[in-house]
Amino acid sequence: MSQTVVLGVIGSDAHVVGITILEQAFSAAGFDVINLGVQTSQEEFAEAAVAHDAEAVLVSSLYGHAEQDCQGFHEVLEDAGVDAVTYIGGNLAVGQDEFERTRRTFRKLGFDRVFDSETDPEDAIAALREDLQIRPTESERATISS
Amino acid sequence: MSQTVVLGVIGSDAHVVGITILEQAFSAAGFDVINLGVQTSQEEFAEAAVAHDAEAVLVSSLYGHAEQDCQGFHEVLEDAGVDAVTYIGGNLAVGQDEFERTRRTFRKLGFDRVFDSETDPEDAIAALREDLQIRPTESERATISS
Amino acid sequence: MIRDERIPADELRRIDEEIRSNWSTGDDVDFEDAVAYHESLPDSKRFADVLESADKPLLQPRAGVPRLDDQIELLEYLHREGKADLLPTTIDSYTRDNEYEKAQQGLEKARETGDDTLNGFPAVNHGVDGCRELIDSIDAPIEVRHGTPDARLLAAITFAGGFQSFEGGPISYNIPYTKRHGLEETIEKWQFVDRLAGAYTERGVRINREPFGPLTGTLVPPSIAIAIMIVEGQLAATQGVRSITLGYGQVGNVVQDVAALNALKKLGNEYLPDEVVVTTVFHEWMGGFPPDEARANGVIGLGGMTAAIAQPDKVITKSPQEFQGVPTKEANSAGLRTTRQVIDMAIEQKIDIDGIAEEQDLIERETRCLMDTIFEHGDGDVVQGTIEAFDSGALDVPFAPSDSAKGAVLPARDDDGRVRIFEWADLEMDDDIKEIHKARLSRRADTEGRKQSFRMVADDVDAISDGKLIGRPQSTGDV
Amino acid sequence: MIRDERIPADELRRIDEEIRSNWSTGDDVDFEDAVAYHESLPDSKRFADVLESADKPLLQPRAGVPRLDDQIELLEYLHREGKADLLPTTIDSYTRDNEYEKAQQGLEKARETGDDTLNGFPAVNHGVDGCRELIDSIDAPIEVRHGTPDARLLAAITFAGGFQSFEGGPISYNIPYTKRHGLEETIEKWQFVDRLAGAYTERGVRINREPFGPLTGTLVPPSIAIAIMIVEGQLAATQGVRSITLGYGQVGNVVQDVAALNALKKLGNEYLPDEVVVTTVFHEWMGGFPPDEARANGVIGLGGMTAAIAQPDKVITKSPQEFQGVPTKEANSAGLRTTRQVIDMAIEQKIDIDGIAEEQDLIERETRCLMDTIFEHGDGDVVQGTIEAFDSGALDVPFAPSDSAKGAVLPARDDDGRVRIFEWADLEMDDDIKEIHKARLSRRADTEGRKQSFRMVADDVDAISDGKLIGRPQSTGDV
Ligand code: B12
Ligand code: B12
Repeated sequence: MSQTVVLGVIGSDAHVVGITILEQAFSAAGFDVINLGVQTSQEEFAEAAVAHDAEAVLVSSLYGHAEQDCQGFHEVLEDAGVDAVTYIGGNLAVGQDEFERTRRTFRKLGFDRVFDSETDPEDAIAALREDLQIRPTESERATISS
Repeated sequence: MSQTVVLGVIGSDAHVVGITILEQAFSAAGFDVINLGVQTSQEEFAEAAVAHDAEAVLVSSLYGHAEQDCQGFHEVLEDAGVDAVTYIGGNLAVGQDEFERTRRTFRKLGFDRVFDSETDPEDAIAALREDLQIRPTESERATISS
Repeated sequence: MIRDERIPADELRRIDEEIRSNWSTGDDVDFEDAVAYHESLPDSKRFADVLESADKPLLQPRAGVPRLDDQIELLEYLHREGKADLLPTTIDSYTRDNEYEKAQQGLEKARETGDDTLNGFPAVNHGVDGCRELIDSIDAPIEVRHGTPDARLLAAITFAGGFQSFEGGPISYNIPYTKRHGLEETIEKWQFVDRLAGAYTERGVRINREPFGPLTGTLVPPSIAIAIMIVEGQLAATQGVRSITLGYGQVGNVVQDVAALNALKKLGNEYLPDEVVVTTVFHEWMGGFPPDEARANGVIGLGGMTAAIAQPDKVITKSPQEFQGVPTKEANSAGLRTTRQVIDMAIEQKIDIDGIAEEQDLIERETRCLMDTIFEHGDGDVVQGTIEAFDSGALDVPFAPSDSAKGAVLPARDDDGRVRIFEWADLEMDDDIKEIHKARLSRRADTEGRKQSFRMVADDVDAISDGKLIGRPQSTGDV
Repeated sequence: MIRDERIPADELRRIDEEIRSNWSTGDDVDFEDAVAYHESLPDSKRFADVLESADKPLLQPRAGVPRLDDQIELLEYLHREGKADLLPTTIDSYTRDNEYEKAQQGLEKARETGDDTLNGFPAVNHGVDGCRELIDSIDAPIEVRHGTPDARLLAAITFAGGFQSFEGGPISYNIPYTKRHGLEETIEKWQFVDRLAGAYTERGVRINREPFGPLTGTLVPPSIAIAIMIVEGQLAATQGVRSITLGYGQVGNVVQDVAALNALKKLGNEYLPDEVVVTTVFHEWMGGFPPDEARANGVIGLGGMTAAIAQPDKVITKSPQEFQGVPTKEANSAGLRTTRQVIDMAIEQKIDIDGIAEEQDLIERETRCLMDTIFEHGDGDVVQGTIEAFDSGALDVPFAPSDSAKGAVLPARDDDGRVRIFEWADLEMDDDIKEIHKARLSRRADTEGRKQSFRMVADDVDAISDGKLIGRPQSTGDV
């Protein structure tokens, strides 16, 4: 069964090369990729995730405003009823930041995994495969949360 | 009155380019330069200083063994009856040392001034002019030390 | 229908007033007062003059921080320690989106907490006085560098604030920088920017304009970049700009880069009116950098070497921290000094490389094809031609994120590392030229024993950051 | 009278026993056991094979610290983080003076206090076992690099210790490195070193020998360096060495450097016997470096670029801390990676620069003049010829500190930055060649509006550390 991932660059960031490579890599790995392109709003991510019943939402940000751009993102997803794995990757802080601090920041914002810009697409694919396998199915989750 | 300086590279150091430049600069500035060349022993410095009644002894060292090479140097000079201004310059420590530490080391060994390898020959010449003027003459010194 | 025509004076005034009401600081702009301020500036701050009279490539870094005092300190540092000849002020991303309110919040946060969450200097929020304080503090020309599709208010404020150079253009700050802005819209907005620069120029204050040559920074074939530079130069000239610096981003192949810079200069002078002084700027590698400062210094070294051979009027330097994020001022200065050392050691040498004339000839022919198609698409009007040519795909930019460009053309390196076109899509080009590219790329495919595919393009995108020029398949490398 | 003749086997044994008694560790050398040890080494540690079979320039840094464990750690680091292909072990200065007692004190002080007052690895004091521990620990070939006039004991111990490459030679480790050693003396001593290497070679253990090409590192005219390389190659070949790496130090003019490396390779192969495998090594700029790491990276970048074009078999890299002192391992690795990046980005490019063949031709003619005079001085014997030619000044090295060379020849750069000879003194050279140099230098003098003088030489000595290639007078520069 092929699984759907929604991919895009958040905020007013226009760095497109990374997601172009990611789109190709995830497609080649057998995922259905919905590429929203650059300058995608939180709402557009949520809508696309709903519309395509996405298993994962992959957010990219390169230009250094990721933190502001992602404030409240997980509430927007939740409000739209999206329950997908969320990853963020790219160049997530302004300046020469230490990555561990950055990771903590974005984990707190609700992302399941945080990737730096040295990430090989293969690593993200491996991680997603793992995460999607260990996730409970819809019905299991219903039981747990009820 | 032209004043005599003895110049050489101490120890088994063979870096000759620096003293070649210095010889030319001090000569051009009106000093009589006795260039002992590279790999000059403490004794050779002392002998030359005596023989030429030098006002200054300029020691160069580039290869990183200056500290060992200069142990006891000022005693040798004193024993030979040399009473000249002593300078040392070049690359005086092994590795990436902080220069202030190096300067203290060589001041303690008895050198009147310590120069790093960024030194412009003109600066050394200016310093020497200053030091030779403010030095008391032979007879004054005799009075003072008696 | 928008055309390549000069905005009438009354229309200029109308738009000027309109856009100045977009943010409170717009009120402080007074044209006469601004002209007087520019006239009061010493020669050393006159951008066009300093650039045009230089006898060797001038160096300029990128740099912008939110707070005024920090920006002054930063530029002073780059001038003093980096020995930058020309200075930049890079504008933050909110300002580029005309979100002055968000920029204001970012600026205030920066002022309160000292934490810089803005990625540049919000010049609109600093206003005319803030800009002048910056200009007054730094003894060198300063350029506004940004990436703003609608830069009208930014231009009005920074020109009045004493900046004499302004980067960007309707294509080069649209196609690579934004998804949704139409080309017609950005052309209209940049006609105002150029017209305003022209108004200063008429009064003797020559504002230098610099179209952004590297575009997406990623394997852009030289002829595409040059054609867009010429178009933006023409648009600016029509509005009265008289000092134009055409840009080009290094692709990493020395012969192709030197040929491209030669072609840029030659065609720029040929296509632009005589009254325009054309200069060129070379951007050190604008694509992905190695995640290692030492290797990044190698990339910068190759850039400096190329600049020493091609001798553009200006070089925009990179820092060894390019991969990581906005560089520290020390790293930024280091990039400047590394570049300076290479240029100064190599520039007096006679280095004539074989094949440059040939490659230049190819680039010129390609560029003329593109220019011809633009003129044809617009029935002689470059504005309409540009819009139509992008629309049809006859003109295109690789990796363009914009909806206004097809972004369907794909580049790949040939066996010598020169950027060729692997997927033409609808790009207009003579067949014999296409054949040349095809032959070069198939030679590479043969060398590598693999088919031409997107995989090759992806490998080329990563190659420099992985330490090579050409993205050879991992398997063939036996080292 | 010493001549270029192979040392007989019994004489080899006699000297071997004699020199091994100079320090306690000499006892542990056993030739048969050493051959067996070398045979046990994996292919990846066979220096000559790795070097000769490489398909791109291999990189090697300089590095040596007193303690064995520190040296292992250092080399592992340079291999892992610097991606060095070949590793060095640089010997300390006391060992170079055969002052093993002083070296021992330094080593003990280092062991006790952790303070490194020795400037290298005292291999004699570490002995055969210490060397083998080093060889065993590092998965790459390692060379002994030093500067020792009498390196017989060092060779005996390091060869037995498993090193398969040994830098230096009777001229190149005499003239630039020491004041008082006679040439006859050093030739005799290096005949032993080469003969010992030849003895291993006969047994299938090809010890690579590498004459030190840069000499004084300071504006050495290429033909002088090449002639000395050929002489040392011939002396080594006579003693049975079969893997010889001829060296050359970058002068900074790309055309001249590429031409020189080409000439070195060509003449090396021509003058040396067929059974010798000749490889070349390019040393990144060996003169004074800028007192600034960023600028130093520019110098290294130009070195990498030159290597990419000339494609020597090996490159000895510099670090950005060259000016300051012995580099940290991080800086040393950085120099390697910067060089690697430039080479790998440029090496697949076809970069044919005009004028290389012409310059190469000039260098070859000059070298032949020097070789001819050497043969003539020695009535066909290269040993006597070398001694006599240095004695008469027909062969000379600029800035030579040695009493064995006149050190009267003075170089200066021409207007293009190529190193020419300004003061010939007694150097043997055809008049028409002298005229070429003279014309080139007078063109420079014209450009600068000053007379040729020692001042010009001094300015050239400082130029690269001051950020330029050519030492132009301060006054003409208006920047
Ligand atoms: C090319 C480039 C540009 C081009 C972009 C063209 C385009 N439309 O794509 C241009 C020149 C237009 C540009 C503009 C700007 N840029 Co820019 N740009 C770069 C550069 C040099 C390369 C980016 C790139 O394409 N890399 C190649 C791709 C393949 O790699 P990647 O993008 O990193 O993506 C990979 C990984 O990060 C990861 N990844 C990315 N996202 C995600 C998401 C997930 C979920 C996962 C798992 C992985 C992942 O996988 C990707 C594929 O391998 C980088 C610096 C660098 N990296 O060397 C700066 C850089 C990203 N840019 C930067 C900046 C500041 C800007 C500007 C604001 C500056 C300006 N002065 O104009 C503008 C912003 C414009 C805007 N609105 O977005 C900064 C960001 C600073 C920070 N984060 O602290 C950088 C780091 C440069 C720097 N050192 O200052 N830029
Ligand atoms: C050229 C050179 C060589 C040549 C020397 C040729 C020769 N015979 O002269 C060769 C290749 C032979 C060589 C050998 C070695 N070198 Co060396 N060499 C250099 C280099 C690159 C340049 C030196 C130079 O000529 N500079 C140009 C002249 C004009 O400048 P200068 O020498 O610094 O002199 C000026 C100032 O220092 C000052 N000054 C100098 N002395 C004095 C004295 C006084 C009183 C005053 C006021 C001023 C003053 O004024 C001078 C004129 O402007 C330096 C690094 C650098 N600086 O870039 C390393 C360097 C000095 N060498 C070094 C080393 C370690 C060696 C070797 C031990 C290494 C080896 N592996 O072989 C051997 C030592 C051999 C020996 N027995 O001495 C180290 C020293 C390390 C340290 N101090 O911590 C350096 C710093 C390189 C490094 N980073 O590792 N070297």
